[in-house]
Amino acid sequence: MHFDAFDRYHEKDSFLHHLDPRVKVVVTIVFIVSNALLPDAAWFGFLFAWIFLLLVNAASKLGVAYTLKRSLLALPFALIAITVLFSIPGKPVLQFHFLMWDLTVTDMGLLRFVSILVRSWLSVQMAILLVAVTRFPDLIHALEHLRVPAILTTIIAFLYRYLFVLTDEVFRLLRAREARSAAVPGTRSGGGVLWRAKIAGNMAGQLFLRSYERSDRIYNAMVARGYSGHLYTLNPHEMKSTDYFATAFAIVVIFVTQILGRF
Amino acid sequence: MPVTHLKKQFSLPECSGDVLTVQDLHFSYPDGHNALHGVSLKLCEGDKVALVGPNGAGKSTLMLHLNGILNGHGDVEVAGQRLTRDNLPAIRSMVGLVFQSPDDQLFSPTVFEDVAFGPLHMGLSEEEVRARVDSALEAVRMSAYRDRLSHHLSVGEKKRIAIATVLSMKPSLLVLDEPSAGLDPRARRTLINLLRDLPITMLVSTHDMKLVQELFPRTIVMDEGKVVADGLTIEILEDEALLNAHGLEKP
Amino acid sequence: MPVTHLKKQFSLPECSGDVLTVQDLHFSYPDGHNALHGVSLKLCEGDKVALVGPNGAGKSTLMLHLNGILNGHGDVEVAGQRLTRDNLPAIRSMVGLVFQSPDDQLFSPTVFEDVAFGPLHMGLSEEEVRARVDSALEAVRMSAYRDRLSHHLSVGEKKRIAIATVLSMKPSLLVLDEPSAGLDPRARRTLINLLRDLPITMLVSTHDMKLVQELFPRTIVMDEGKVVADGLTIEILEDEALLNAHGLEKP
Amino acid sequence: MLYSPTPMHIPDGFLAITISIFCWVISAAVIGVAISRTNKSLGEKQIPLMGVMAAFIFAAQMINFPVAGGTSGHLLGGALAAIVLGPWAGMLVMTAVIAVQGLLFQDGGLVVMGANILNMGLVTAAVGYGLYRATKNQPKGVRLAVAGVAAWLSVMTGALLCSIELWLSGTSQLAVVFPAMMGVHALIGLGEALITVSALAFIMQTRPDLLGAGSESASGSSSWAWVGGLIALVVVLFSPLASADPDGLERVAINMGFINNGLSAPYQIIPDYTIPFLGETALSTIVAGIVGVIVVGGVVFLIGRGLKAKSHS
Ligand SMILES: Nc1ncnc2c1ncn2[C@@H]1O[C@H](COP(=O)(O)OP(=O)(O)OP(=O)(O)O)[C@@H](O)[C@H]1O
Ligand SMILES: Nc1ncnc2c1ncn2[C@@H]1O[C@H](COP(=O)(O)OP(=O)(O)OP(=O)(O)O)[C@@H](O)[C@H]1O
Ligand SMILES: [Mg+2]
Ligand SMILES: [Mg+2]
Repeated sequence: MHFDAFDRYHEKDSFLHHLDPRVKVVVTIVFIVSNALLPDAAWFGFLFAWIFLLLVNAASKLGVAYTLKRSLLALPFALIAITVLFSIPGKPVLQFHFLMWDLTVTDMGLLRFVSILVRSWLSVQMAILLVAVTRFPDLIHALEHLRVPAILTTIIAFLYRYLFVLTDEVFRLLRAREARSAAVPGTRSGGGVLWRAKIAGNMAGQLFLRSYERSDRIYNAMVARGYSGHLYTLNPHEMKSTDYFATAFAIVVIFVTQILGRF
Repeated sequence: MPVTHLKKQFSLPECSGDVLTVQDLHFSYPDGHNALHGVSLKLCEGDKVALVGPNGAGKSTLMLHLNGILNGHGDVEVAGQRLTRDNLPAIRSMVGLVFQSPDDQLFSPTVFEDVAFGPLHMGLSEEEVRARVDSALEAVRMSAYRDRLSHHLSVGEKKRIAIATVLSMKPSLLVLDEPSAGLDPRARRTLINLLRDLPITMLVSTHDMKLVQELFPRTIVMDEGKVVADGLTIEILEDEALLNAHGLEKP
Repeated sequence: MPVTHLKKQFSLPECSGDVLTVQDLHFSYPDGHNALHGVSLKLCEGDKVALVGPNGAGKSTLMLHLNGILNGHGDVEVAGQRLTRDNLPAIRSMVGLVFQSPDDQLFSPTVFEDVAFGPLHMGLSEEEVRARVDSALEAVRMSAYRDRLSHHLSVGEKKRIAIATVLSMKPSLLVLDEPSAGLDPRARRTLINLLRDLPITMLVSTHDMKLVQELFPRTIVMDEGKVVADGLTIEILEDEALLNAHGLEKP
Repeated sequence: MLYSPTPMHIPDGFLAITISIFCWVISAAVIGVAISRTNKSLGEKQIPLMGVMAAFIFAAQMINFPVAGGTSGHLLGGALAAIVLGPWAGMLVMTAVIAVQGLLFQDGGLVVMGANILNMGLVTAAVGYGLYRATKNQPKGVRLAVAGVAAWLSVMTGALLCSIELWLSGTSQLAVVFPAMMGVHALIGLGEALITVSALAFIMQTRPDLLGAGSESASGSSSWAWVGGLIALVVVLFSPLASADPDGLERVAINMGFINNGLSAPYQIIPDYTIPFLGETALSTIVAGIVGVIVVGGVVFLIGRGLKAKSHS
């Protein structure tokens, strides 16, 4: 059983795939910060940011559909922002009755709501592109270069490696439970909610012990190869001139976005 | 390696009341991998059948279909009932599936709770549950382990408890995925004796050709999602060309 | 089971420069379990030795002593150097230990990082590390896998990479704990060929008696924390009384 | 797919940049303390242990149990992680989990990750561990019961913070987001409590040494009981207050200048200072961020010093 479904990296031979991971991480973050800084209803800014996104997408050879499809992920969260439609004073554009409330959508409210959604939608697509064109181990290297504390990057590296092993284990546990979730026709089956919760808790406990003991074995394997409390890694990345150019270009574009967003 | 996948026909004993019928089963994993291409087989009351084949042949995938954990195209019938969404829970009480790693099977702190899971889920009464746990543990000769912590048992002991967890559901068909993997010779011998003595129809996938030779009168060979041979074990083990073609070895 | 644990003496080839000497090693786990009661053995340059015995015999415990992960009472000497706290790093570079589960051995995201781990922690230069990774992958015939992600590999591939992770440290002794467990016949065959061709002293624990017969001229039998027999494999495999007493079987 | 996002992972775009930066600062400071504490207290085994435990939490979040009508209970794991690994290690583990969920699965944004770490990783660990730590010498039944309450409260605390952040960002109205988030998480928290308790019971039964004296679990100092208790108290007091009079709170916040009743320029902390082409919003945002950084950094630094001094004495 393989949970390769977790891998978001898409092998392609594109400009973006060959870019230094640090550049990709930094540009992604600056882009998202820039979106957050754009005022509401900064349509030119949003448009320009989107054009930049499409450009980046083109440089990734993944196709627009790739990011579009995945970008809907954050959509359910939009529900949380729905109240701004009604709560911000402005000209009423729509009035309707819902259950026991009379609701009025205002123009300002609508602008704000759409702005929130657009910001989120643009940001999430850039994040999607980032992991689609960067192998996760390279992403971890980038974080190391960017001075994220070593202990965190190491935990993340282990997490990434054992994510697959442990989710396989969980999956097998769930399957074993499912295989024995039987019923006799005519009898009420399934047990009570508390009992079912207890079984789930047992599975978590079981998984914990196995993970704990596994970490002991891993430690032994590390010690056997010379580990003594300090981790050494080779950082295989070097910034090339294209990397610097790409960074400069992206920063300029994002700066222009900010200016456009304020007209 | 150009292998012709015509199913070899070997002689098979006649049988009446079928415990299991699989007909033309096809299945692809969500990632598109085509794991089963039209598998058909029949098991009769009391049959003990080995399922062999190289890694990735589709043995485990087939087994997961037998109680509806996976759902391919084609027919699976257990004791005459066609497997559908509605009778899934009922079918699950008839097909006892034991996976390779006993650690996955044993998710409760004590042996008792694990063996009781199936019967409890079936909604049986407390006495009935207790009676079933006792007789299941009896069958695998682990009655003394009833209140032990599963976590501290040896692999061989865990394997036997794992079998008890499905025996307590009184299945009419026992399906075991690689039961002997990782056992030392002594534990393996104990397991072989146990399987030999259990009076129940079983289908057992394994890489252990010696186990096949000793225990199973009939063998099914799978490769690349198909049944490539089905017949008496003694005949199949003599067919070196067949064994070599499918990455198997004579014991 | 009253078994007399006198060490059986079989004929052994003479040897000069010892790669490994263990003398009267005793060890108890923190919970009080006495896992080793006076183990003594010697390996010579080029020896390929099987270590067999039932579950719980102490094989893995012994192996963990060979590069100082565990510390019992008694002497362990590698290439003439007595293992002490001070020369631990040096000893660890000489003894390559490969554990049973390759998932525990391969803890880095990519194959390259895993194989480079040992050399990096020996403090070698970057070029030297790269050269060693390449030659280790070459030795297990997995050069093409250098930049792959470990979790994408099959069990057989993982096993071979696990061996490469210690070969990159250029050990003078390779210690493998149950290398063939869980492999299908084809992957097992590949592994056997690999081990046969590696020109290095090795001690291999296993339950796979057929592997023992095929690959190792010499066998050491352990049970209950002691060496109960040590000698030529052909002689040991003929001694049915010995095998039975220690839960082993002739292949 | 088994892996399903919970309503607490805030995506990018939903928080104001000020709030995002503010949360990042708090989180970074706490993580900094956690790193220095774990470096000291745990041996060299900590690296593989915490790494595998992070994977464990991630995987354990997939274990579910059917409740009713197609819904199911899950684990978030902050309380459990802190209880079994100790508070600091638990926080680092949760940080790694949330980072990977954001980075790899876009489950939660990158710039708002500070907030997500704060809500789901840091306060959950503090509350969960703190209340559990208070039961140090109690019998097993009491410890488990308290652990259950702690797990439930940890989820509620996270939800509370999450709704406050959304509200202060002008993304939703307190009167709506607060009861919605707290209501949903009161149920999610029940699943959390049940799974946490029985997982702990399982561990107590099979490997009591992992939760006993001398284990990582016992590594947190007793002041955690105060920290956890205090946060829990705030939640317990604030929640009725907020549900009774959300509009009142909103007025208070507006008066204090935290939010501006949703007008198009929401942050006017330093209203007079503008530069022509950046506009006042961006600048005041940045300045507010810097002020926040300094204030919160100072507070956390002092707390960290205090805790350190206490545990050394
Ligand atoms: N979850 C999955 N997603 C995609 N492909 C899968 C999945 N599980 C198995 N496969 C693939 O399906 C094929 C059949 O796998 P299966 O596990 O049934 O083989 P098997 O005969 O049981 O092998 P083994 O002897 O190694 O247990 C293999 O190629 C395998 O890689
Ligand atoms: N961490 C531990 N704590 C306590 N006892 C242990 C520990 N690890 C192993 N033991 C016990 O020590 C004994 C020797 O175990 P060991 O793992 O060395 O056996 P083995 O010969 O490798 O067995 P196997 O063939 O099953 O791998 C066993 O009785 C085992 O239960
Ligand atoms: Mg299989
Ligand atoms: Mg062992």
